[in-house]
Amino acid sequence: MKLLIAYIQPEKLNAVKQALYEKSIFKMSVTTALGCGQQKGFHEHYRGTEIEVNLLKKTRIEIALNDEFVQPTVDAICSAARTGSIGDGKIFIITLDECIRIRTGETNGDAIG
Amino acid sequence: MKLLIAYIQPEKLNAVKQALYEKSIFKMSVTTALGCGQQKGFHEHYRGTEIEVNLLKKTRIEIALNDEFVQPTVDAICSAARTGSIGDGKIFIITLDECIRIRTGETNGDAIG
Amino acid sequence: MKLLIAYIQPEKLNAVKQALYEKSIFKMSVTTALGCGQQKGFHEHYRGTEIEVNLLKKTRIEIALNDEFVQPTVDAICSAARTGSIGDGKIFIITLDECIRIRTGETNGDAIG
Amino acid sequence: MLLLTALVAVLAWPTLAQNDTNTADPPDTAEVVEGEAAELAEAAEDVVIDPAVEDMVLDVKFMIDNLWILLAGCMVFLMHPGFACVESGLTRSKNTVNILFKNTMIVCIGLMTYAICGFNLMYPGFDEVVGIAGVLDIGAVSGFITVAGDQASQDANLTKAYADYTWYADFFFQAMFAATAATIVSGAVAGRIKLSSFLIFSAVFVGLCYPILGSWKWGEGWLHTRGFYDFAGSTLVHSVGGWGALVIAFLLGPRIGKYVNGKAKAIPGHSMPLAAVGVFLLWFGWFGFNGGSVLSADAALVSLVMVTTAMAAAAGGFTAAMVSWVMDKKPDLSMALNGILGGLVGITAGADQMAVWEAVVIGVVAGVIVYFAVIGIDRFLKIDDPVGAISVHLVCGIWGTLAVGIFGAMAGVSQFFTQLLGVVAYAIPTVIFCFAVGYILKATIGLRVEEVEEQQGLDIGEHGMEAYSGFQTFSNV
Amino acid sequence: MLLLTALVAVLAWPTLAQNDTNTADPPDTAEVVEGEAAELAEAAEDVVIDPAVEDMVLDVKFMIDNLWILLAGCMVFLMHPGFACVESGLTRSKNTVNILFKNTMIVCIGLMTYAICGFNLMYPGFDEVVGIAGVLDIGAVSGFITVAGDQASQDANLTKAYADYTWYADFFFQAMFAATAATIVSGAVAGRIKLSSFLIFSAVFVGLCYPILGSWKWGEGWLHTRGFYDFAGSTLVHSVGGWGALVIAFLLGPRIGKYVNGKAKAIPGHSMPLAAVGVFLLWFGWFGFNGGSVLSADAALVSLVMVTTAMAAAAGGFTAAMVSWVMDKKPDLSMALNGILGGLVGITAGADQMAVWEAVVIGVVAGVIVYFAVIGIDRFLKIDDPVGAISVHLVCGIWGTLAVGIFGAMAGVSQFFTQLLGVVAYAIPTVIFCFAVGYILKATIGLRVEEVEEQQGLDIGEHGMEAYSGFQTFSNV
Amino acid sequence: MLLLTALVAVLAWPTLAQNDTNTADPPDTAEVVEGEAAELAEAAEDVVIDPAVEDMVLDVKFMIDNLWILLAGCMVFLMHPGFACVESGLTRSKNTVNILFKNTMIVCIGLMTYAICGFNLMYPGFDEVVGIAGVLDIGAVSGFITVAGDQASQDANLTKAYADYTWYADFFFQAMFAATAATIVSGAVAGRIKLSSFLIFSAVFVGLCYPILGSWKWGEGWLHTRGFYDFAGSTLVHSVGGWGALVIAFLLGPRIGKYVNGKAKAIPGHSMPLAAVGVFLLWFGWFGFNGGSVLSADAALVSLVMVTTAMAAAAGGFTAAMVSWVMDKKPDLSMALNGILGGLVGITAGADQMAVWEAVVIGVVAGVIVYFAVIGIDRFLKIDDPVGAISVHLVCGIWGTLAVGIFGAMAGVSQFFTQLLGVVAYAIPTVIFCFAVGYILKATIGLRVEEVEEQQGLDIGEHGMEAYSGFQTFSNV
Ligand SMILES: Nc1ncnc2c1ncn2[C@@H]1O[C@H](COP(=O)(O)OP(=O)(O)O)[C@@H](O)[C@H]1O
Ligand SMILES: Nc1ncnc2c1ncn2[C@@H]1O[C@H](COP(=O)(O)OP(=O)(O)O)[C@@H](O)[C@H]1O
Ligand SMILES: Nc1ncnc2c1ncn2[C@@H]1O[C@H](COP(=O)(O)OP(=O)(O)O)[C@@H](O)[C@H]1O
Repeated sequence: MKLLIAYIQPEKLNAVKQALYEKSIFKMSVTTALGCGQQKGFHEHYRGTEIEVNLLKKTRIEIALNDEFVQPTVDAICSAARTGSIGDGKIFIITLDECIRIRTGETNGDAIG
Repeated sequence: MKLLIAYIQPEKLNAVKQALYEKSIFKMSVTTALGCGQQKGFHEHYRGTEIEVNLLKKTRIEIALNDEFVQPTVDAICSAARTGSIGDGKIFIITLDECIRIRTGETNGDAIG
Repeated sequence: MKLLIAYIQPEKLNAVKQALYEKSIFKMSVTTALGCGQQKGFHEHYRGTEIEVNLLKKTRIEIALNDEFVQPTVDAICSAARTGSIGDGKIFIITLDECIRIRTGETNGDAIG
Repeated sequence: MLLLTALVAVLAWPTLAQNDTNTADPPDTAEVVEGEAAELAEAAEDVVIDPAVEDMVLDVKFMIDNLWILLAGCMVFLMHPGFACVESGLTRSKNTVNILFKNTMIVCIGLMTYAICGFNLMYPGFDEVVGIAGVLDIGAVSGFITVAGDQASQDANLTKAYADYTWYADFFFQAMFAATAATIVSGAVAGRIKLSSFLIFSAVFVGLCYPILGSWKWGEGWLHTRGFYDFAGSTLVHSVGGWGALVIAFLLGPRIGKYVNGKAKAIPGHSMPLAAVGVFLLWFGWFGFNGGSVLSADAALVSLVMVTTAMAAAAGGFTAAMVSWVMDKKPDLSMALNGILGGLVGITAGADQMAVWEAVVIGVVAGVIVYFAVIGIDRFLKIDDPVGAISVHLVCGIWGTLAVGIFGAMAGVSQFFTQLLGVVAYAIPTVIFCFAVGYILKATIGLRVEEVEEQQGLDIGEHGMEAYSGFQTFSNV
Repeated sequence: MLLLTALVAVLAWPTLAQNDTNTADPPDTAEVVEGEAAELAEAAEDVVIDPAVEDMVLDVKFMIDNLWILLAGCMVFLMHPGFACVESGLTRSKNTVNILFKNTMIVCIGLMTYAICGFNLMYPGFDEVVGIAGVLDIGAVSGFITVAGDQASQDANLTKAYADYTWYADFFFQAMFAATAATIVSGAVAGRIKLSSFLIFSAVFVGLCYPILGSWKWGEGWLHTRGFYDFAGSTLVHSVGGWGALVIAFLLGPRIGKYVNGKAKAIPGHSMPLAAVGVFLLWFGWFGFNGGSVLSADAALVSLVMVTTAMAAAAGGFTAAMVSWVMDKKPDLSMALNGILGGLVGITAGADQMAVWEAVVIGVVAGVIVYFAVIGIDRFLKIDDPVGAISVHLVCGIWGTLAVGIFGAMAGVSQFFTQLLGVVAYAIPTVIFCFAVGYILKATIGLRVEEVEEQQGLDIGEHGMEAYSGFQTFSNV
Repeated sequence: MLLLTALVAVLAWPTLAQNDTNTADPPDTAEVVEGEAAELAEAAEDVVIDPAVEDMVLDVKFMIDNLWILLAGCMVFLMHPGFACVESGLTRSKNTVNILFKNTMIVCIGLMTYAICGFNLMYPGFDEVVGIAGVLDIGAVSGFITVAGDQASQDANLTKAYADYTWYADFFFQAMFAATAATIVSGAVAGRIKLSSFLIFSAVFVGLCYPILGSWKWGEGWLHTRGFYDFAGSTLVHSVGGWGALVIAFLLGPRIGKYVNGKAKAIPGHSMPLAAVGVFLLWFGWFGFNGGSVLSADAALVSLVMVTTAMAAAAGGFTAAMVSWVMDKKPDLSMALNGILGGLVGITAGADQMAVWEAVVIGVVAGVIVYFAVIGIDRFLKIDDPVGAISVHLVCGIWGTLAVGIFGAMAGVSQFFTQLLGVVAYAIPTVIFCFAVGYILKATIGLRVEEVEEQQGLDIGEHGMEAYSGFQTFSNV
């Protein structure tokens, strides 16, 4: 099992959700985050003073997956979230040792979906 | 060492905290998240228009643990957070390679608790 | 590759960012969290009633790194975030299996930086 | 219906016992300090003034008096958003929509029930209402909403024949007042009461309990005859609302998580700016509440009342802040805000009777009282009152009523006991009424929401919507 | 410039067709119910009163009337923060700065354009403005801002020679009114309109469209002559603003994500407390809006208008809440708030004509209408109106205008058709004007922001700043 | 105590030097434009009017004048929540409770100190206060709060014997004014000042500095005699407050993180809706601030003042928005809001002296000035003023004062230099006073909070509570 963490542009969340649904990935958890990356931020003005915004709003998605779902999920996210410009985001994948459904106590493969 | 990530219903946070205290687990980090799971969401109305709420409020708990604490912790969370209805949440466990306490520079087993 | 998760005092974020920049670590993702740790919280009053604040505001930093960057990053965070008093925070390190840049589809070492 | 009649009969005991004929005249508060109007009248008596000229001048005076009553009514209206802000600010974000909805509905329902029966119950004297058979005479009660639009009745209701102000202006001002009594309850029961039960309670409270009791004093009823004094409603509005808050909060029980192993826990409010803005709006509205209760634009009285109102509020706020600073090491904003409200409630009964320093003293005492009342109710009575409504409105309301016997132009032992009589006379029927209504609601549709609904928040449970969509909030910390 | 002249010419058709000489007198709404002033005058006729004394008394009366107009203007001013709160509260947090900026600028630009040309366009009668050549006579138009500061003109403009109030007070009150028409549009186009286009649209809307059309009735133009009645602007202000909202929202198209596969989706507002406070401010301001439209402090009329305004709002809010409770199972706060506004818009045309129960009926109907209008526009017209501006201002504005022919002192079949004529007469030129301006803007600088800017929010895109810096928000859920 | 006397002596220099006998009469601003009152009086002189009748009419006029002063005082009161909103909106959420607490306390403390000594220091003329020995004569100073409640003194203080308004109304209006001077300081020092130090500073500022300096002009002191003109306080209130803000902000130093390597960084405010609502409340309050400063309900003057106030604000807001649009590519809401306030401060000195177009010009200039002043102070003076208080109140206050010599009925070279004299005469003692008090506080209890407290936010540090409990916020981005 894998745990996939994706950072995407906030405005792409709906598109990504849609793309995942089409691949039958219904479960995920979402948080907001501030991101610092190649997209170095932008310069804005507040009361006439330049303000370097280098922590940009990002949306963080966490999905636990059985191994065979990993590639389709990555593909779905990439295609839905890609605009081609800097700041599109990253996907990180780590190994998930165990997964437990609190309601039933089921574990691992059964619990994940 | 393991890193345990649990998604629970927000209203269960106090109960879970209590249950963990009783098992001498005092340390944890909590964030809010929106979750999408078996609990497909509910249909509400806003200004007469149906609104499908499929990202529900969840609370995310992150706990770093020495291996022997993993099972008691899982048990405590499950018993405290379980209501038996869909949406109770999940626990994910991953391997933690290293743990450092910033204040002292202690590492691993010493740092975790 | 490693995924580093650090919990620090919110007021130290700027200092940590600065320290990481000096080590050429430009990429990170930040969220807010509530933390429960050795710093048992403090007792406050709200409308005359004692209130035990045991979930304190923390800032959570997530950084994906190539292995050779791990130690400098830990050092940088520790030196910038340390005040010597309880509550300074923790660093957790886990193994990162894969990393994908959404914009280009690059993976792993290339994608991480 | 039977039950309702019984309830009304309970409220009516002193009136029935006394068999007074209360006149339909509007109340006159300008009894002590001589006002402009009196002066004008005197002047008119001294020399012979052409009656046509006099009438012309009095018409202009009538315009001012009437305008001031209307403006004061508008200012009192702003107390409703004030309450809405304070109450939602001092509770958790998951109940915000519910509180806003309740406060919005109270204004709407309050205005309508007061037009349907409240206004006429309060002012024509109660004895006209409960006829020989002891049943409600709908005709006499429902006077305001059914007022004819024809020229003849307009003439009577829209000219100075009625009073210093028109009948319509009187209704406008009194109706804005009336709804505040129910709003007071709203704060104390926040976060757990069932919406429908609350709305029904509010309607009967504003439509029956408040006006019938109000008629005892302002409708020139038996307490008025006994010399009880309550300038703008420390007892008639605030204590009555406060008793309601106490009874319903008691019947409901505390919010989940408020008492853990018998120890009170703090449940912090979600928005201090909302709470602070709300208190400022209430303070502003109070200038209309007290200032308008002069019932004319009389320069002397209105000026005096404005000053005493401002000074008592300032003294109350400052004192409560200092007390909390000393007791809890750090000054508590919400206590300072409660202190301001406590000072305002405290001065309300005697705003036209006090010298400046007396107003300050009343405010200082109110500020001290509020602090200890909040803690006492929280810790010892173990009644969960999220916004401090009971401390502010009931406790300071009683203080303000008694203060009329201690300070100011009317002070004296006998007045003190008359004031005490008034406090008790209002306490008993209000408590009985609220218990009865609360109990009936509890037994029928239920008073309190389900546990899971309470934990998720009433916004989702009762309204299916969030107050702060898109914000990441912890709803249960 | 040519285009502008053409537009103005379009607006001018009925005037030109009619060739009436409209007088420059300020409007007199006190035609039906006899007021104080009339009474005073009568009294003066009956007996011989020393003219010096009479003048002295009338000077004092002038002070009150004038003060009330100014105070009413201040109250109307508070409608602007009211609109700002409602509109930002009912939309997403990522567009909040933009909405606040628009609403702030509307007041500033509105006051200035109204001073530059609006006021004089509206009140001296339109025929003086469009001269023989059909072009604008700048001199006549720009009267207010260029008014000389010398003693002579001050005397004429600052004494009771002008009316019951000074010329300056008249401007103050009318200018505050004028800006509200543009604000109505603001809500309907929130979240996608280009800032610069909106500001240009607002300026011409307040500076030309609103005052020229307004002159037809309040400037004693042709509709006034025909007996069309609109006390405080159900049609002149609200429908006109509502048509503007409809046209521009239609030209813009819906927000991204509003319609998915042709099905309407809800996009919840980000702050219900803001929305609720805004509605209370609007309600408060409306007491000045309607009350001030009496154009004197006449006790009878102002009292009546205050009461009808309050009752219609209460009835509207209550009804809309109940309808949403029945239809959607749970009571919707935003609907209740819209219901209050609907009731207020509905009573505006006949606030001085209705008995209390008639005001309640108008409010109840408005409450029902608002609910179904919101849903109808959302689902069937598929016009995306985030705050319900079209339902509240246009639909209830029409209802209120027609209601003058159904209820109250003027009711009658012929009056009903006159009212209908007025509704249509205002609809046609407003729609044409807004289409023209909207189309020109679309063709030149563009009406709508880029897609990515819309998704990130206009706060970042148009202003480079966030409304809630430091708060963790989901901007796209 | 000695130090205090010394400070007071410093403030007293011109008075002592001049040895004028200032009368205790309330100020009369209606000197230039002829008002109603004068007209009435004239009329009364021309023909013989029965004195009884005249008295009756004047009694009614007195009611209106007095009512207006009280209402204006209530409107000024709303400036306090206005300041609270602006200041908390433009700073970070971690300091919100602290700012709200400060603003609440300023009203409370301000009202009380003004009653204890401020009012009498300001109006009976300063020379009565500093007796031969140069020490404070407590009896004369503490007149207001100790005023007897007996009939005799009531008669003198509550009738038209005092002025166009009662002594109480005068206090009410002036006390609301007074507190604003301290509030101005509050914004500039937000986020780092120690609570106790700030409260002490505010008390002496409102209780001593402001009233003593105020007496120079409004107490009919030496600057009044020299012909210095400041209608409603561009200098007396705003510059004085602004100098205080400058001095204390300078003594405090900038917030941590404001200057990094000598470069100014922006620290965005946490809630633009709060800031915007605050500015609207201030604008509304300003109608009372300037309109009430007419000190009667005179139709001509009040109308004129309302219009000039509205136009200057509109022009200021629009201009600042446009300047920031041009300079920074995107229009800055907070600048537009500051521009509105700048326009209001600018018109305050000569609101009764300007024609409409002059008010617009003053506003436009103020809008430009505000923008560059904010940037100049931020970048070049390197004084950290989170809300722009110095730019708005000090810089625009000076501009407005000088503008009286440039535009309007009093314009002229000699008047310009008199105005300049006034500006300087107020600057020197205010700066000295604030430096002295600030320095003493710094040396004793300390001016600034600990670094860690500042970083965690003053809400936790000073009050142990959060403003937005339950919301996930970044407190240090
Ligand atoms: N090494 C990293 N560690 C943690 N988060 C990262 C890392 N690299 C990127 N991110 C996250 O991904 C977001 C997008 O990164 P960025 O480098 O701008 O994207 P891209 O290179 O695909 O254009 C960042 O804002 C940050 O939140
Ligand atoms: N595969 C997953 N990946 C990430 N988060 C998940 C996953 N499955 C469940 N969750 C989280 O757990 C929450 C509860 O899931 P749900 O399936 O509704 O619970 P259950 O099946 O136990 O009733 C979800 O809202 C989501 O936040
Ligand atoms: N075992 C753990 N699991 C998860 N989070 C932890 C753990 N230990 C510490 N933390 C996080 O780190 C923060 C600081 O921990 P604390 O023990 O107070 O620091 P220290 O021991 O370095 O003084 C906590 O508030 C919590 O957010």
